[in-house]
Amino acid sequence: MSEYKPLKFNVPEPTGRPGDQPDFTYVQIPEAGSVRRPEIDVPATDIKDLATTMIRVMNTAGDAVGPWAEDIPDEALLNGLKAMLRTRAFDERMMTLQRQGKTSFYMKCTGEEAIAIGHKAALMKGDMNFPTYRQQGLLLSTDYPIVDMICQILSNEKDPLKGRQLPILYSARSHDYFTVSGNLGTQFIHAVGWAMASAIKGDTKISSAWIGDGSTAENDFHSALVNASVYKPPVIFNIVNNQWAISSFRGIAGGDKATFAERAHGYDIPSLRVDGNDFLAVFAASRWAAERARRGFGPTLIEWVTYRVAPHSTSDDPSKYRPKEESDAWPLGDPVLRLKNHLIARELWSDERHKQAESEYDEEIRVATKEAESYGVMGAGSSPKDMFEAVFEDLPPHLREQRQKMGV
Amino acid sequence: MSEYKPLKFNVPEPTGRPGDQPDFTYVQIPEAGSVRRPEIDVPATDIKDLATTMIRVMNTAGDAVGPWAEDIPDEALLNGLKAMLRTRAFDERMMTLQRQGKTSFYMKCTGEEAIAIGHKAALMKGDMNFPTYRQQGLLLSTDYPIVDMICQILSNEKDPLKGRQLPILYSARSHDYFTVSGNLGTQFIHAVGWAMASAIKGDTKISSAWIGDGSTAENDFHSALVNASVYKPPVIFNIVNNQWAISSFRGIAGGDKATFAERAHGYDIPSLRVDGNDFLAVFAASRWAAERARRGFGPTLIEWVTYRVAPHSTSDDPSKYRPKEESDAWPLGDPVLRLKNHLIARELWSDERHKQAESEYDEEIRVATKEAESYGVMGAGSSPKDMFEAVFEDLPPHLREQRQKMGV
Amino acid sequence: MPQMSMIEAIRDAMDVKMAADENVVVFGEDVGYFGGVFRCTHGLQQKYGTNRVFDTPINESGIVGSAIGMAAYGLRPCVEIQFADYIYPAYDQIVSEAARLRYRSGEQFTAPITIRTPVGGGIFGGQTHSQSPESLFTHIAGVKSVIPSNPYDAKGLLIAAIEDPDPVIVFEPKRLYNGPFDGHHDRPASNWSKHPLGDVPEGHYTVEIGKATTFREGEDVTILTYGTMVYVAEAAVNETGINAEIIDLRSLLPLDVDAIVKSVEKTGRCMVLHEATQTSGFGAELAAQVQERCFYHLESPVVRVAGYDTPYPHAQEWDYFPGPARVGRELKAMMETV
Amino acid sequence: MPQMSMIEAIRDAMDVKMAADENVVVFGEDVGYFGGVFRCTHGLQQKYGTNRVFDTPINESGIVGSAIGMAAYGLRPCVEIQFADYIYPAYDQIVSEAARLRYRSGEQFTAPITIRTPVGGGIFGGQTHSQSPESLFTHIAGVKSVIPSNPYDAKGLLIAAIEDPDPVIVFEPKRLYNGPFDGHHDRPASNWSKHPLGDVPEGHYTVEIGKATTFREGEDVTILTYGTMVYVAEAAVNETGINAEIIDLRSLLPLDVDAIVKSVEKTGRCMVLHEATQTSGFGAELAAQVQERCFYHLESPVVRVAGYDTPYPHAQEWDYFPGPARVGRELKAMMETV
Ligand SMILES: Cc1ncc(C[n+]2csc(CCOP(=O)(O)OP(=O)(O)O)c2C)c(N)n1
Ligand SMILES: Cc1ncc(C[n+]2csc(CCOP(=O)(O)OP(=O)(O)O)c2C)c(N)n1
Ligand SMILES: [Mg+2]
Ligand SMILES: [Mg+2]
Repeated sequence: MSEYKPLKFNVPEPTGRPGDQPDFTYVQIPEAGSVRRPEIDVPATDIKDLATTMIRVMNTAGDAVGPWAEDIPDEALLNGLKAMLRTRAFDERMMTLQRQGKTSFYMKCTGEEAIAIGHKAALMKGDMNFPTYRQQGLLLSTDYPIVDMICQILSNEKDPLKGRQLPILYSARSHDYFTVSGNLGTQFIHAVGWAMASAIKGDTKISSAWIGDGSTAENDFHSALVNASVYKPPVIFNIVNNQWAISSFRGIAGGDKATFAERAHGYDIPSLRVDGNDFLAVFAASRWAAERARRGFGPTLIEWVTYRVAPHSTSDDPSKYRPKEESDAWPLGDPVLRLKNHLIARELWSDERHKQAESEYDEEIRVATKEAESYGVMGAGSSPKDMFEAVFEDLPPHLREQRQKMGV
Repeated sequence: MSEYKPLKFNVPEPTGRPGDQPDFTYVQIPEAGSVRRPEIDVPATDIKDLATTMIRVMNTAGDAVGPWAEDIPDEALLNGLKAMLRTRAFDERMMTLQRQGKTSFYMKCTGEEAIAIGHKAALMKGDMNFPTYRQQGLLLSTDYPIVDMICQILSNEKDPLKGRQLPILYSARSHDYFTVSGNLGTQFIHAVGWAMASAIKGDTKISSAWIGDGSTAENDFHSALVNASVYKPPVIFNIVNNQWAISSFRGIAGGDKATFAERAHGYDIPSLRVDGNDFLAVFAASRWAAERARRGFGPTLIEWVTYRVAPHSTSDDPSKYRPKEESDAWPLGDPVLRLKNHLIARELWSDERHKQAESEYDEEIRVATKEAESYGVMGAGSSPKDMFEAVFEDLPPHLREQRQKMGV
Repeated sequence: MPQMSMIEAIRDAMDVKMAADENVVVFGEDVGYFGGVFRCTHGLQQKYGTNRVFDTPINESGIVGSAIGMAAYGLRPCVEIQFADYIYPAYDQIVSEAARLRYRSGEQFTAPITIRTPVGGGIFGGQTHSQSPESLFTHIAGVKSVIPSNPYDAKGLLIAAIEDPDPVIVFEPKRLYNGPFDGHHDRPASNWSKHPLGDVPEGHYTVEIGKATTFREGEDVTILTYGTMVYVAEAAVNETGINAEIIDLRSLLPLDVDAIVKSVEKTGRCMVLHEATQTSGFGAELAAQVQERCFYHLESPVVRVAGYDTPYPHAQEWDYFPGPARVGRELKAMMETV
Repeated sequence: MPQMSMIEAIRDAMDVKMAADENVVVFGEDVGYFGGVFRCTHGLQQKYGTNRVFDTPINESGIVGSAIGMAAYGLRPCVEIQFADYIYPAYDQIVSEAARLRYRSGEQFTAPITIRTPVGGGIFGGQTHSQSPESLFTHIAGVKSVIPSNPYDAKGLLIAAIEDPDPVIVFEPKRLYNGPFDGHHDRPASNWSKHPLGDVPEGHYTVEIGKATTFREGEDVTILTYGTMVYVAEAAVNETGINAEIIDLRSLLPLDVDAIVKSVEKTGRCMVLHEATQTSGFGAELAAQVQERCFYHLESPVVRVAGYDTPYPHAQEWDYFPGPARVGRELKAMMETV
């Protein structure tokens, strides 16, 4: 046996850093329509191949093709596109608010809009989402009051969360939107618990858990999958793989060689890997998983392949760690443009209507922002009294004492 | 679309409970020699099949067959058998000590001896093991002083751990045996860190991490696999699947449908599933993984399929939760008998020598026990002064004060 | 009235609540078929089925995390962490999630969960079966912490915890499961069947969270304590003849400040006594509050008697454990201070 | 002498140690290529390579757990937890493993690791970017906790921490990274370049772990504090004109009891001041010790000024933060007590 050579320490590197040309050759993109669509009662072991391919429905011509091309009502598609436009308009306006110093912090979902919005469209009222901070589409595709969202962002007197929580960490039980945690990954197991409860009660509600590629590294990713593996509750695990976690690329989460979708297999949980910029694919895969869950066939994990076009947050500058042009080079395109083209191809939409819709949402959000600002910005209007409330249902003596001492 | 039926909550059940006949039909046992043996530089994706089968070398006739049948020196095999006998003798004697009230607690590894002992034989001096409480074979197959082990169990004046740690949670750096934690799963990531350090330093040492089937559910199982997935350090992950975790069967850890070996795939880590009661298979698989690690090809996960013949610990009574005859019905047999038969078939061993060896080890351990007992039992002989030492390297003022006040 | 051990009382509390409220579910490691390593859930799965009483993976974060999700759904999970020494993997879920859910969600989501966990030493269990981590939770805004010292309180507090709209941790002093224990480990163990506090009413009753009880009335010094140490304090009092008032706090957060102040104002001296390591133990909070609130009544400093600041040792358990001799010595010393 | 911000001083400490000792490795979330979200490790990967400075998965337990394994091997890991609010997933590894390795292994294995983590509020960071969890660590036997309040101490303590044979947590008050902050958030921010404590020697020096420093001498009352609150205390003193002695503890465990006792015996009064929530905060330990050790010198109760017992709110930050007005009010009140 030969001598052993010194071991080497391996630290994976992304395909590009500032100054480099973007290189997305690692993204293997199968033809739209080429991936099979199994029955919803399929065992996990029979669809392992679906974790390493990519389910896509829209082809380059904008047509919906293949077995995942569902019969979606026109209305639903139009709503999807509109919600994406609305979300994009919202994100832009909120960035402006932050730059104006009216809020401290904001996070955009640019380029990822199809995922939350397409998924939400496939769920039913009462199905609870356990989102991260980048699923504003779950709210913006519903009738949840935009003014309330902005008031939360401004932490003003009408903030539904009374100034207690950071901007964008919304909570909207009425709209099946679980309170967003600032701690990564913790909500994944909450979604499992929620789904277990639905099964325990013999209800038909399902839950949908959200996590980023980077955050799959957190330990509660495992607690969620282990429990789902054991109790087979009606939960959908959504991994939004937008390639980056602040400055770390997906390889630092172990997602370079194996796909995130493959994580499910060791837990006997079926998984799909889906083009997250393809609204039709998002909707179809979500409906499949939701139906599977609701019919009692248990959890599904879906890896949504997408790209974080925006900076991580308003505190971040991605030009420090990735090629400037990377987002333009992203091979799966812009979800808004792609659905727009599809709808135009189906003669349900036009460039004019698109422009018009853009300015409508811009206007809607401008007006809502104006109203929200009138209730205060940057925490103004919040009440110190609220600080002591809701720690417990009833104010315990020591908090009453502290509040009294403060004189509020 | 039809109405949805109420969801059902799924709690997996083992194939037998007290009063039932044992049922091991779920254990699929391929013929010895039937599983292929890939090269050590194989990518994880190319050997996924090895995670759902079972590598076996000894056939029913006691012959070593197939590609995993290695050329093992006779001496190594004889040492392996002897170490297993020694371990079994040790376990029996320690149980007696516990029943005599000389120690509070003991845990046997009966039926699982081949795993730690065969694995250790495949490692080199300087390769660190990060064991759980059931790998006493890692020490008992070496020249680690038995008296020291018993003194640790008795927590007496010669306890190398000075009475500070529970019985059996040994620590033996000199013998590449990391301090055993009472907290499950935590050591898995330590092993990864250790292996990362070896790679960072450009050394050739590897590490070997140990965990039980039940404990794979702990979150640090994930932290270990994620980090191994990223940095590809020279670590072997050993999962000892002995079917039970106290009263919970492997299904409560999510190991009923998917195998534990399959957990590795989502992390791009190759894995093997091995008959843990087949000493030859244990040695061969361990050598494969160790060579792979040491040659810079990174981590391997091995699921060792075995059965916990013993109660969980001296505090446990398995007849409360599993069929009484289950251990007799275990289809992979007794590792000691199987290696014995193999060695007899190879004319290296005989019934007489076996009996003789049994009584030799019995005697060795009897004598060692007697010596150890002379240093005190059940904590006798420990020094209260030691209680304050080794919290930090230097005694800080507050501990000095506390010790002084105690007057020691 | 039925006579119950603390284990039986705890089991009975869950039984009463499960019978009355179908949203109460019980789970944890080995709590289902087997009924728990301390047998606290014995028989419950048989009675209520696997839908409501079940085994979990060995993943404490998952136990608490899934309980939070269930609670958000509307259930009332009562979970077991097998030993408090194993609660740390669940620490993030308790601190960052359960404790803050109500606050951060504008009360849209709450976490009415109960976490039962055995604490304390005296069973020769070494560093991983003996810890008393209560002060790591009293520092966290949004969780309540209680610790009963007898079967009656154990049942009443556990029912109150399950009914509480917020997360409650019930620390169960494992050394008291079968009988009161005064620290004299070398004497025969006594059991609850011979003790008045082993009288446990059938059916529903609660012990209010946030209320202490005077375990022994006295005039000369107040001993603030809880759990196993209540009996150690009693033994020390009997052995020294010092007429101490022993307050069994029962609830650490919220704390019964009125009961504490009343007693210390009467006695003018105060000892705080617990098993947990001293530095930043709950005794620090008690000492701080007593001197804040009763400064002008104090004739001598508040004295803390607590575990030494080391990991819980194994062989040296009875040197480590703050037993009646040590407590008695400290009591005498403080009575001599003027 | 070079003028450094606290960020630069921290970076320089790592640089000095990495240059001197090839076993020192630095890692954490975003600390590698990017140099840390607060830029504390900026440039180190370029200088020392990915073998010694690297990004980690977003898994705090893995960061600390792998550091323990590396330390057992012989390295000296200095890791970053991006915000102290995210340290809880690593809590089990710190408490059950790093803190106990030496003890339980008969000193065969030790964990000389340094955990750097930004703490404290004042950056409008809400409940997950503002916490001060130090007392959750001072309760744990086997870890040391330090918290510098200026660039000089930051560098000296961090070097001492990396050289320490045991695990040390370095809490970095993030509000002080760029300049001293006295709680007057509405006034222009100052920065270290204009402050004498921004003078940081080049090369190697240490600040001894376990030693406090007198930040301001005074006669009438002792303020025990650390981190950002040192400057708040100073502001309150200036605004009230009360001649307080301000002790910057710097090291919480071990604690410089002698310095504390000396000062309180001189002044006869004591305030303890910190950002963390009050109940079971480190102030409880301080108050307990001061009354234990200085009882007969105290003219009034030890007063605690601390964060309210709520999660750290977002919009109400300046109501919550114990600023100079509140501190001043409490100072005046306690000086009026006889
Ligand atoms: C427990 C915890 N650790 C670290 C952080 C800091 N942090 C916030 S977002 C983030 C990156 C997350 O990346 P990813 O999961 O990929 O989501 P994305 O931002 O790409 O949507 C980090 C490290 C945190 N919030 N919580
Ligand atoms: C963190 C933690 N949780 C729970 C326990 C209690 N406990 C000790 S051993 C055990 C079962 C472990 O089963 P497994 O991993 O299958 O190992 P085996 O005993 O079968 O060898 C449990 C639950 C513990 N020691 N640590
Ligand atoms: Mg991401
Ligand atoms: Mg097992």
